Amino acid sequence: MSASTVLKLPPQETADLPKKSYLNSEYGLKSWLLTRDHKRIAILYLFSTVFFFTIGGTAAAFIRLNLLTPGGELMAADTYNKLFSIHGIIMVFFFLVPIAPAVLGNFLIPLMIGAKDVAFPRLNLLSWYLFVTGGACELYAIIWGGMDTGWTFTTPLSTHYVNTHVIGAALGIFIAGFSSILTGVNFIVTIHRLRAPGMTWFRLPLFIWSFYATSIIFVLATPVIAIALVLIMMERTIGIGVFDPARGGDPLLFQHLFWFYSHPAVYVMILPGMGVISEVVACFSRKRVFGYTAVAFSSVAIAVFSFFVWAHHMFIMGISNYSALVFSLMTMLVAVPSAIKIFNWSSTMYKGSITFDTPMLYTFSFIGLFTMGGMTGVMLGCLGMDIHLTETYFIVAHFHYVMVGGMVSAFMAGLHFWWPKMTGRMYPEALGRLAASVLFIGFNLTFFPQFILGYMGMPRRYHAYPPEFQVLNVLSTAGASILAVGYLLPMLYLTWSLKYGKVAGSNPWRATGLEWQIQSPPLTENFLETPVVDFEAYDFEWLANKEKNEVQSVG
Amino acid sequence: MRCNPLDSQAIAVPATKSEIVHEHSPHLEHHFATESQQREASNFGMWLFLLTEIMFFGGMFTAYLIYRIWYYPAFVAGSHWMIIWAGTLNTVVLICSSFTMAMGVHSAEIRNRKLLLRYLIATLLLGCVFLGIKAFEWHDEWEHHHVPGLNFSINEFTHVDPRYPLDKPLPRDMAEKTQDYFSLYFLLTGVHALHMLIGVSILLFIIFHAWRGAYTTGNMNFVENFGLYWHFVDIVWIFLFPLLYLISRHQ
Amino acid sequence: MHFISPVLWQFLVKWLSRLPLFPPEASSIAPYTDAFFFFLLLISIVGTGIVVLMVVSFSMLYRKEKNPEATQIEGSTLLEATWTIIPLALFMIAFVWGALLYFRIYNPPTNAMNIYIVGKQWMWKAEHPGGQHEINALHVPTGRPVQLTMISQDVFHSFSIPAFRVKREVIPGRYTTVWFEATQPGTYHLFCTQYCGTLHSQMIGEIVALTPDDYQKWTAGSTSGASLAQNGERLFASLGCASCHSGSPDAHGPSLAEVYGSKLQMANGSFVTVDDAFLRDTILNPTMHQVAGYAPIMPTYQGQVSEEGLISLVEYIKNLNSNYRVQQTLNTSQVQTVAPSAPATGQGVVKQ
Amino acid sequence: MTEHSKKEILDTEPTHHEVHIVSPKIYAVIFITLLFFTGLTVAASYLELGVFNAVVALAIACTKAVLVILFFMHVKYSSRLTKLTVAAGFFTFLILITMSLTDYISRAWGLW
Repeated sequence: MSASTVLKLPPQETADLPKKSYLNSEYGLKSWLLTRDHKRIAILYLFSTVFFFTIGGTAAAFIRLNLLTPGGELMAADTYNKLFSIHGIIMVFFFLVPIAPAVLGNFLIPLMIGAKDVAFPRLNLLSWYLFVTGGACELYAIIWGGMDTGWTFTTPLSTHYVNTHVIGAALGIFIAGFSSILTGVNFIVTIHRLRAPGMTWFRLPLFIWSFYATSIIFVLATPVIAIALVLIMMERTIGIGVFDPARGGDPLLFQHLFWFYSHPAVYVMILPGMGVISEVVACFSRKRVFGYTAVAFSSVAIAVFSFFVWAHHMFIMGISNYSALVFSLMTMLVAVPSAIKIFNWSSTMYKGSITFDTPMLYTFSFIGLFTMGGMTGVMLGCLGMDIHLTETYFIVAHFHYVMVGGMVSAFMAGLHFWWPKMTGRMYPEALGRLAASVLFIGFNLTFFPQFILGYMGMPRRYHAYPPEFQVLNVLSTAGASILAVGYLLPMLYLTWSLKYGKVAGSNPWRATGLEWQIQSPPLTENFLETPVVDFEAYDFEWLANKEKNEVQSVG
Repeated sequence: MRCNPLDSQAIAVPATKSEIVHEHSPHLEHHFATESQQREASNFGMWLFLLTEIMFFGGMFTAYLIYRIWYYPAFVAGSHWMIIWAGTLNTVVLICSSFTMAMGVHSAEIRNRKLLLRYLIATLLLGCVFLGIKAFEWHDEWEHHHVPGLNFSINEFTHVDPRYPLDKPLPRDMAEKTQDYFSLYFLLTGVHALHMLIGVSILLFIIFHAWRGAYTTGNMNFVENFGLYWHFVDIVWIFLFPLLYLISRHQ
Repeated sequence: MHFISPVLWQFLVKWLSRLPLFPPEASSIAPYTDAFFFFLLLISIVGTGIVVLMVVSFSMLYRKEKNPEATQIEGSTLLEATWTIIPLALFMIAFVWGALLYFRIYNPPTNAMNIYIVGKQWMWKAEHPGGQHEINALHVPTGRPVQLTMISQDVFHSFSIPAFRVKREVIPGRYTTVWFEATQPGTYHLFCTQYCGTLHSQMIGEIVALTPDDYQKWTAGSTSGASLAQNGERLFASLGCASCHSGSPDAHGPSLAEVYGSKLQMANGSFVTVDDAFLRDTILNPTMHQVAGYAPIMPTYQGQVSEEGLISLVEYIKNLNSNYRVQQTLNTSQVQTVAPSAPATGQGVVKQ
Repeated sequence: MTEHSKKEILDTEPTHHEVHIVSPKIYAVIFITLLFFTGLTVAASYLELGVFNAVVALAIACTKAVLVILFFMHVKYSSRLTKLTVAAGFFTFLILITMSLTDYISRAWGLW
């Protein structure tokens, strides 16, 4: 199978990285910290999110270790609660939400639409600083005692019954939220206003469509969690009583406001992944994505519907049963666009010319895991089934299938796919394929047993559990250690490739996007002259002609 | 399948001769092709930011609506302690400031520096007046022990209000719920005043630059966008005023 | 294996014998939930299977070695419509089925026996109408629908019995209900599934389903003397409720005899059916439930009665068939000092 | 996706958007109207209108807001994209309120 690759590298003896690129246009810490170049900001984001990922991942490792034994002898209940709160808060707000938009989106959106930069470069840098400030608040809260509310901050627990650093944690998320808002505003304006001549909406890569949908959610949903967190902070500091049942407040109102953001945020975490998958599937099948418009509009449909379904997190929490009916119905509707996408990606491969490079392997893993995550999501969206399944390990497994199996696989696919564009060098292909397989196996071993645990009723967030659940928990922990290897491996070989990787050339995958038609790594200004687009997205015929012309002109 | 580039609808039209002149305009940032593109972009960005503001206030309005339905008598009683003349005056002040702001943007459009400065300073003063009156009201509420969490007392709701002798005193359980009204009152007006405060600070900055002639030489994006912000803050107040001050004054 | 390492063999045997993969079906609703689950599982497996089949077969058929040149295909409206409509139809079936199940689980039958549950950090308290108290345990008879009326003293908890496939959030300030009918005698897990603070994982207990005979024995053996209604009566007297709700025509408050389940006209013209939640809320927030024809003079008892006390009061009013007993307590309470002695106010966190 | 609706989306991208200068007269008229409505809303709150007190107050507030948005904020003279943006904002705001209210209003319907 190793022969099966689409890769076309320049002759390594003569090839070298371009003399001028965004990486070496300026030097020094200041040139990075004060940069307005969207590509450099993307790299800054990459480092900071990976940093937070390691924190969240370490917390996860301790959680799994503790669950090896039913008695939870490794640590105290309190420590365990803090660890899963840290894991949830860090992974959701400081890894999954920013990872794809802020890293891949920042780097690629201007390149893909033929712009020199995002619309507001200064705001872009500001958003990174806000993110870092929010992260610093969070770290402060963690180091000075942590918080044990879980990432959902359920009132009145978070307002009146815990004595940990809830305010620090909430403040961190509040500030990081503004970073998301600015990123969203920036992307929407960029996509609307800075497209190259000829780049019509229906010539945009599907990547752009899904990031556009993501940005809509950023802009419209994030402020609602901001206000919910402000109310929590006010409640804790001066006791205003809006969520306090003892004073006539309704604690469920907090959940309404919280999930009004946090459900759409789930789509923030998956939509960019869908964009990446569209690009990768097209490139490695050498085909235009099957049903371009359907995929494009399903992204927007997901973004719109995602605002109508939030209360499905509250079916058993004492909301009105009739209201639950409405929300369940909308949940069923939001599942349809995802199904459409899955089928379209699969059929893109039909009559393609498929190769199995690392990004494509990650894409297979995405399609499989996301389908399972999505289907279990439908189970949870069904009112009667939700009663038994919610708040158990079933839901834990479900959202890890979507978030980790889906989003992180997609992110890895994207990272490998555009790594040559970002750095100018290839990662080691054999190691890449190995890591992709290890991740897939490790992931399933970790989270599949949790579906069974969940159906048997093991509640989530339990520090100790009845002994009959032990075997499956041990399996899960074993899987987690394989998963850890699967994450460490790319970190190591990607770092290695920065210096020793093969020189990639401008278009190693022979892909069609505008970003591949310029040198890698790109210039600070991206394009020497504003490109004029006269071809559809994923037009491999156009690419073949172009390559032919280049050969002729050189010859 | 191929399209002629001339069919395209996208915006960044390649620089034609007339625009090459603008290319070196000092206001044009490097990544925009034309000034009108830059202006459109910043305007659109500002609107998107205002959307987030709508949703930010939206969360509080939702809370307000729910508790108002639940605890209507408490909300009526709480509303009767608002100083109606101060609220009305503040509404008028804010509308005036919106008008002067709109006129300020207009003066920037016609590139009249003096007029622009005059209107901006008027806006600034009106903004400060608004904050002053608001501070006076808050002080009044503090005196009456109406600040939840800090010095709240339900005394004045369980007894007959001298200013509304027809009002019946609230039973204890409902009087407790006036806290919810005042929590939301302070939250909404507080966040609104915070927006005003931010607006006033930016206005100072703008006045300084306008004095140096920054916005009357063709690049008025900043003033225009600030105008949008200021009007938005005005709109929020337009809703806050009837919702907080005017619940059943007739009773 | 046991030739290689007997210890390892023992270990594996012990483990595998301890590896249940499916929870017991011990309530009348469980088979329905499981049937629905298997339907959903079937859809999922078929759906995932189709996707996997497509991906795998296309990977084999059209890999580069076999098919060096891709054939460009724009899309197909017919296919798009197919994989929009078929999933949509399946999801709609799932939705209707799920909704039916949901209403079945959350609508108790009228003949259900009622048990009160109070959740607090970090224990479950059960109050049987006969006066039996239990902590972190619940004894129920098989073959008889049991309705749980639940409330929390502090934060959100969640009452979950996986073997019965029922779960309901227990929230502060409001009654929630769930019901089940145990079918198999046995001991089952009770979990709190909503994260509720430090000892969340210790907020567990046992559901003991007993045959009706055993249940009779258990109730007889563990009664604490006074039934819930009798406790309520005592509280009713000591709080001075009887002075207004005496049932006499000139009383300040409405008569409470047979008020439970009746339809009352409120002062604002609406009609309300009296249920547990209504009774509880009227004691705490009387002004919000003003019955037509009476002056709003009832004081609030917020902070004076514990949740258990409220449960006793509710149970008492529920079983109040005539005003005779009320009159009786009125006579005796005039002799006693009227002091609102709230038992166990120190338990919940009651804020003013 | 029909050609027609495609065109509609593309239409929100004006190639040449002329800046429209609103005359001060319009501003003044709007200003007076806003002041008038402020007086009206205060006066209306002193009348006994039952449920309609809230309706009238909100209707007046909405009218004022629309006037400010259309004229002071130039939306009347702006591109379709801006109009769409404003509409999207208020639409999401309404979703938040109405969908939350579906819960709060129907909670009392059943016996749970």
